[in-house]
Amino acid sequence: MFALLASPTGILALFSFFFVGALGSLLTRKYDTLANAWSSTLAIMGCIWGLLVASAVMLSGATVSFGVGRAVLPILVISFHSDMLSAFFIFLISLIGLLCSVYGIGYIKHYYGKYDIGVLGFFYNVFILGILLVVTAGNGMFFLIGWEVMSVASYFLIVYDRHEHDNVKAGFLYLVMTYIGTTFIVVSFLLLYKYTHSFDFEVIKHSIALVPASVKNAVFVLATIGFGIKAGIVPLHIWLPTAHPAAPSHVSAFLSGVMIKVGIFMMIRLFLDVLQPIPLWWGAVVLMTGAISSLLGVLYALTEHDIKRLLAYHSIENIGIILLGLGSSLIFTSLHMLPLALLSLVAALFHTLNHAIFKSLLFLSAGSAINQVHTRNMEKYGGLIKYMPYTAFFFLVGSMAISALPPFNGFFSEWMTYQSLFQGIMLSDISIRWMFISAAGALTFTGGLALACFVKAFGIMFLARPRSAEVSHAKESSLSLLIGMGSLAALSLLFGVFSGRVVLLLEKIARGFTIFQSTESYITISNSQAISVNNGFASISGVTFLGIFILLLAVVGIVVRFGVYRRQQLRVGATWDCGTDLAPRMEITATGFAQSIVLIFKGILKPSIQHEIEYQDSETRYLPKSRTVILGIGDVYQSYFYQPLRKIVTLLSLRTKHIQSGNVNTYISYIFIALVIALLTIL
Amino acid sequence: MTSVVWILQFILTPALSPLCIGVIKKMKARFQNRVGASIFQPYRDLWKLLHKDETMSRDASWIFRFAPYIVFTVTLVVGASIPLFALFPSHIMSSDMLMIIYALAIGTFFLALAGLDTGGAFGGFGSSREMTLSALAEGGFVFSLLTIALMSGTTNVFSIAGSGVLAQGQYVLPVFLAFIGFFIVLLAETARFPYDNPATHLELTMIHEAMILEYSGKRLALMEWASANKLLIFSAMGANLFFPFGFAVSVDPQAIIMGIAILFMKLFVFCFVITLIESSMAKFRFFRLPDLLLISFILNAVALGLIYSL
Amino acid sequence: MELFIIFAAFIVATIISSLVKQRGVVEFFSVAASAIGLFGALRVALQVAATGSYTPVALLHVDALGAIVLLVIFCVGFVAAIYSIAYLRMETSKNIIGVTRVRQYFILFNLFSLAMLLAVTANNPIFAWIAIEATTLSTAFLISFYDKPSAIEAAWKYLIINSIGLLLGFFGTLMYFTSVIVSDGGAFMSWQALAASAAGLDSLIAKIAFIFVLIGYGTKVGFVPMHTWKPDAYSKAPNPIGALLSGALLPIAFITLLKFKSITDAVVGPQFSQQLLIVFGTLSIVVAALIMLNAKNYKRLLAYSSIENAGLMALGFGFGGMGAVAAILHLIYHSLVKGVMFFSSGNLLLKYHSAKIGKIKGALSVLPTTSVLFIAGFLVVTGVPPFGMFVTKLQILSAGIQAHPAVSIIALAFMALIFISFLKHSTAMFFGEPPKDVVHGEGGIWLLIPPVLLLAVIIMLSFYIPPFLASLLHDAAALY
Amino acid sequence: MTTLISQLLLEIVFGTIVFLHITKKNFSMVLAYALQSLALSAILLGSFFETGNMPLMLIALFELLVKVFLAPIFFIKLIQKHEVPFSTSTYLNTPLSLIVIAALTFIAYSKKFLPLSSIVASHQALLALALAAMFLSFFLIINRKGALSQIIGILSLENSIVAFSIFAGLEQSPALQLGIIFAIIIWLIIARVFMSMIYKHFGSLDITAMKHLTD
Repeated sequence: MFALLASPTGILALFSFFFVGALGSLLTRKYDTLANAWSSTLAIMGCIWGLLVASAVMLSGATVSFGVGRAVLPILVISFHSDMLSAFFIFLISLIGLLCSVYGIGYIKHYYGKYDIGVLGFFYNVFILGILLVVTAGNGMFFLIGWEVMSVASYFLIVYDRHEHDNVKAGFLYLVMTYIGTTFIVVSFLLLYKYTHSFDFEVIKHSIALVPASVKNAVFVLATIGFGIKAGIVPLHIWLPTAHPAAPSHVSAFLSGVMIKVGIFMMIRLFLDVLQPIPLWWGAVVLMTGAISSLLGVLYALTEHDIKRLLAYHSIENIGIILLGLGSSLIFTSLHMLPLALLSLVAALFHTLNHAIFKSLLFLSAGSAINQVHTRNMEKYGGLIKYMPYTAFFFLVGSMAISALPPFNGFFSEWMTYQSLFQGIMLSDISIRWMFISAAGALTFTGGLALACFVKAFGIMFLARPRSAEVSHAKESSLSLLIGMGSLAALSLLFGVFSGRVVLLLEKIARGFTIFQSTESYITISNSQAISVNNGFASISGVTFLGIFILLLAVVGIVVRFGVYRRQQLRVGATWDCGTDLAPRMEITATGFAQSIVLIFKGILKPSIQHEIEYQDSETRYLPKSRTVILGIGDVYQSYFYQPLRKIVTLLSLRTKHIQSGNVNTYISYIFIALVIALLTIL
Repeated sequence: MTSVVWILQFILTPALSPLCIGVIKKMKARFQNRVGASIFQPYRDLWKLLHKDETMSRDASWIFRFAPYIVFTVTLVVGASIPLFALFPSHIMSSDMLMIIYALAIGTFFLALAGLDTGGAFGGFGSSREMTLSALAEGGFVFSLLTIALMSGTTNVFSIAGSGVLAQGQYVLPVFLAFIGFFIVLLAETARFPYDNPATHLELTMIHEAMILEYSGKRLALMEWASANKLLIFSAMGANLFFPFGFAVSVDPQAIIMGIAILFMKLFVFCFVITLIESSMAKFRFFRLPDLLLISFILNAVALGLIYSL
Repeated sequence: MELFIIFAAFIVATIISSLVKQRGVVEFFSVAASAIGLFGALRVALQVAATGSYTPVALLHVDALGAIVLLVIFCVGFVAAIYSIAYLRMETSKNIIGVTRVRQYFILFNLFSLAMLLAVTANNPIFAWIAIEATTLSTAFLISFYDKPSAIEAAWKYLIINSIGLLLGFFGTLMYFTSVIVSDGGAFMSWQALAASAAGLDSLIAKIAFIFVLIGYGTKVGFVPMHTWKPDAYSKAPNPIGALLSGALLPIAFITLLKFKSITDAVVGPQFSQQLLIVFGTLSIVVAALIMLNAKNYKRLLAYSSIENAGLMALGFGFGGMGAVAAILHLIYHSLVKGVMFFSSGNLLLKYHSAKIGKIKGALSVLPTTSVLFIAGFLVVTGVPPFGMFVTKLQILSAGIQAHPAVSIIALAFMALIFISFLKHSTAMFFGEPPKDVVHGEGGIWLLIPPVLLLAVIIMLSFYIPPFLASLLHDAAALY
Repeated sequence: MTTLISQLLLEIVFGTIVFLHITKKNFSMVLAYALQSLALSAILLGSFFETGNMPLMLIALFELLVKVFLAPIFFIKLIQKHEVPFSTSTYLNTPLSLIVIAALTFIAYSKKFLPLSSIVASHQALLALALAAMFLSFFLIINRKGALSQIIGILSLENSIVAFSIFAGLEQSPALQLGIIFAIIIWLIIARVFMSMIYKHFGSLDITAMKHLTD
């Protein structure tokens, strides 16, 4: 059974699940429930099979690579190559896919009758198929096919709720940015093809010496921009906060948790595997973009009061943290300090895994809340914990994990990233050291601000009193949603506490690369799950911390509750409000909560604050009836880079439209001029 | 005998912290030349609060009810995993520098959520200000501990204290800068003077008090005790990590008592300095505090840079 | 033998459609003629795949590339005939045109197919020129079919510009003939004889001749400086004719140009002609991409897309090697997908009565199947995988990156711009709220079967290319 | 036939094209075209007397019939039917277009086009003149605003190409010549039908009215 899984038939069977799922849901379009059942069950079976295949490949360490059929044109060779890294990503995709599909069964119900469920099922399965193709593709051409199938399928998922006009606009911006990114990637593959005469990654890797240094730098810049657009690094991120919220929640969880990681997957494969050896400045660029993306990502998240946009900005922040790990790994490889490079690569992979888990948990729980309250604006929420206790608990777990609080997995991967940055600070070269110091500084501030942002998000959404009537009608979501979220929360805790076991496996995966084949590892895992780095420089253990914490919590609980004095009475009264009657308006709003931080960082964010005051009587304008404050953040990128670019292109196109002036004589003179010019060139 | 040391390590923080608060209050009173309450008054207050009845807001959820237990336990766990009077209980796995910082962050997280939970105006503003300050202070906090960690080649708090590398005069300037940065962060995290006046309930300025405004009875006791513990943790870390002498070397009672005595003396110096600041300085306006925290961050970053260039 | 049957079929169809009054009979004969044409083309293609070339009589000769183009013409022609019936039935039911106009339509349709057949199979350059001239004349009336001032204007411009282009082409052909030593043999100068006597051609004359032919037949293909008639003609012609113009007439002009290119290459070597093709190809892609960005009329959008794809094919042949094979495959895909797009845009026109993009809102809910077809067509024509055109596009570019990196990168950038403008227009048309007065629901089953048929053929060809077609492809590439 | 006579006939062709540029009346344009075709068929007859093969005579006569009689009658009937005596003006006024004509002739004679005109060494001057005629008729099409004058421009371009091919020694086979003339006839009929349609829709033969199809 083991051999069957980690073999070509296993991988092809994996694709067939989603293929059948896609076709089936198209055929059963007429009956919503059947279409939903068919697409979800097929997706779930496909994901389970994906988990089996991935774990089989990871444990056996075998790399499965095989070609299929022969096409007329030589460049289209359908070849698969799934080594350890792609197995890890298959595992990631299948894990999140499984839980999102389980969540989807319940969630899709609210689309019954409004839209065509069969089409949703079709594009959902094609989307997962596209992502799996991307991570298993063996050559550049087949990778691009998978890449665009994934982008187009996700576009149709984003514009699925098409009666909402700004979903369509978000989808349009998404596909335009993705296509520009793909063009960059195609140019970089073409440049590689120019010197190595092949698109196959293995062939390129072995004949990388043929490619001159300047071309390799060009390929690096193009690939970083191309994959950066998909991953959403800061200057290229404008599509992410609009596109992810537009999709149905279980799809936006999948988009945010997995799709943006595919850009990282290809960066790792290209920079660490195919294009080795690499110069130093590559790593520095990736490190700096990571630092900037994480800091700006969290700052923009703080200004948001639309839940899903907030989570989308946090995806940018976490991608920045992953890039910190990857950047330091690139720097260490170029300095030939391979054990440290292995450490930071494991940190990057561990954070990719953790972020996929807790980000999809957050999106799913936000989705189930939005599903009940029917609005994404945080200001309308409040007190949801009394109506939807389970969703609130899962959102809390997600928030603790994303703000890297210890017992959960977020902390341990951020700890690993910290360790790789600390090792970087200990380097001798002064310029690199200061780069690592600034990166570590960015990471610390990001951690603090993320904590503030999620206190705001959780507090405003779930605690205190409802700010709108909608909230009081909310009921707890159905079972399938809870299972989806619950298992993700449990995973988040499990991967945190048993992080030692996970780090060991990730190291085995990172060893898949040729450069790390023989490097001795700086990470040792002791029996009590303690990860210690660089022979004792730093070591933590999730299990002991949790153990001590629960023990002491029990002791304190028992002593205080029963030991001291049992006969206290508990009187439930109203919150202290200096005597006035308690109105929902008195609670703090999301804008109010984040205003102090936004004003502190106003140099970067350039906020614009409008006050609207409505007076009792318009003449004297003395007694204000109501006052509203609107805190707006100008989108710096849109106004200074993308708008002028669009203006230039439209201007150019209007200029060329004058060719079609409508007059026959001018058309004939074009032909005459073309003839004369052509003749003069040769005579 | 080691079990006694273990028990001592666990109970020393909760036991000593109200005393520190008492000593600070006594010295402040002396500075304002009034007699002031006895240094054991905090113990009596805690005992009284633990026995009083409790009132709770109708809107509060389970977070409001469990937050005090979580915040208090976090301070206990952190208190047990930092070097107090002896270095040998170092194999506790949770004494890594980042673990301590992020464990304290759990406390702040639940404290802020509890503040938000009751839906009053004060709690919300308190949490907002608290989160702003803790977000900005974290940079200085991590970097100050990182400086001494990189000097002593490990991030385990016990081994930093025991490494003794600070004793040789080589790193005096970076240690001094790091200590200044750390002390600024200490005042921020324990809501002491330039950031927040612990004695007042004035809506405009209070940060820490605003979050625990709604508590009463034994939950208020736990919260007060937790903030006292936090003060002790920070001053003990400041004392033992930056001035690492006078630790008990062996297990025999005589050395332990000497260790505890030296700890008392160090803490007293810290309390004196805090009281000195509280009595002499006015509380800063809220939007000048980020500049102060940024100074601490820059100081630590310079200290970090200095380590290797010497 | 098959060619004669096809000739006879079309001549009969033309005569009957001019004499008989009943509409049903006219329609039946036209479709039957196209069906025979398709069947005959298939047999010819199989024979050429087997034997290499097919010359039933001295005057007619079909080589590999000719067989492919023949197959494509009649495939699009047959489906266009079926679609025309349903389309014109809808038009007459909305009494936009009378029955006499329909009969005129089918007369010209059959004449047009006849002329195209002759143009592909003619073995003599002058006969090919006369046949192409005949196609121009027969389509001139088809463009002015709706008898509106704008249709007349479009037809007039089409007539004038194409006549000038063909006269230049005629002059170029004559230049090639100067190489032939004067003898009575000059009567039926076949392509092979011309190629054989090319050695005697002076190199400079060969270059000048190729330029005249390129500008001449380039006007017919629609390279940029000479493309100005295309958007007007396509937007005013009835949709099935638009499909034929871009799906069938464009390839014919292209292969005639290629026949002359092979002769010039024999004399002067390939660099010269490849250089010219690259220049015109890049110019076409750049200008078409820029104008497409804010086109107002979706039929003009399709015209610019044809110009862009013609430019890409020119690049393919300009880069040579595997680029040529990919360009021929690209030619096949392009003709088929243009059919899908013109037929689905025809359905849109029937429902919304306007070719303006601005006037079409929420088409996905009004005409679900047609919109899905149009979106699929748009994805194929802009070269989005998993359809075949993505692979051919990248094969051409990877052939080009070797020698002309700058050109291929510019082409790729502007093709991205084309995708963006196509996406902008289709999102404007298909999403959003449909206007109130439009009744929901498809025109009729027969309006949908032709585009679905063509799309099925494209998808089949994207994944599996039948062996005979594959061998035809490689022989054709070897020739040119 | 001596080069002198063919030189003379070709000059007539060239002169008619220059005249076409200058005239304002449609009627005189049609007459000029008839004269041009007459000169061309005379050249053909001349080459028949030289080579003596019968089909050439047939073509010359057929061409005489078509281009000298049939086409002009067609156009004159059109002019009378629609009362369009004056063809519309040109884009460039007369002196400017004359300067352009001079420039184009100079280019045709310049050594740049030497290889083209020296295909048959003896006819070097004749071929250059035919080339100039071609350029001029091309410029005529661009310059004229009337539909009829554009049609006549295209026909004169065709005539100058045929003249060039005769002097370049390309006595095509009669069948091909017939085919070409047959194509020209159909083309004439269609052009005539179109002009009447234009007149029906636009009220005049001035094609500058046709500028609505911009986008």
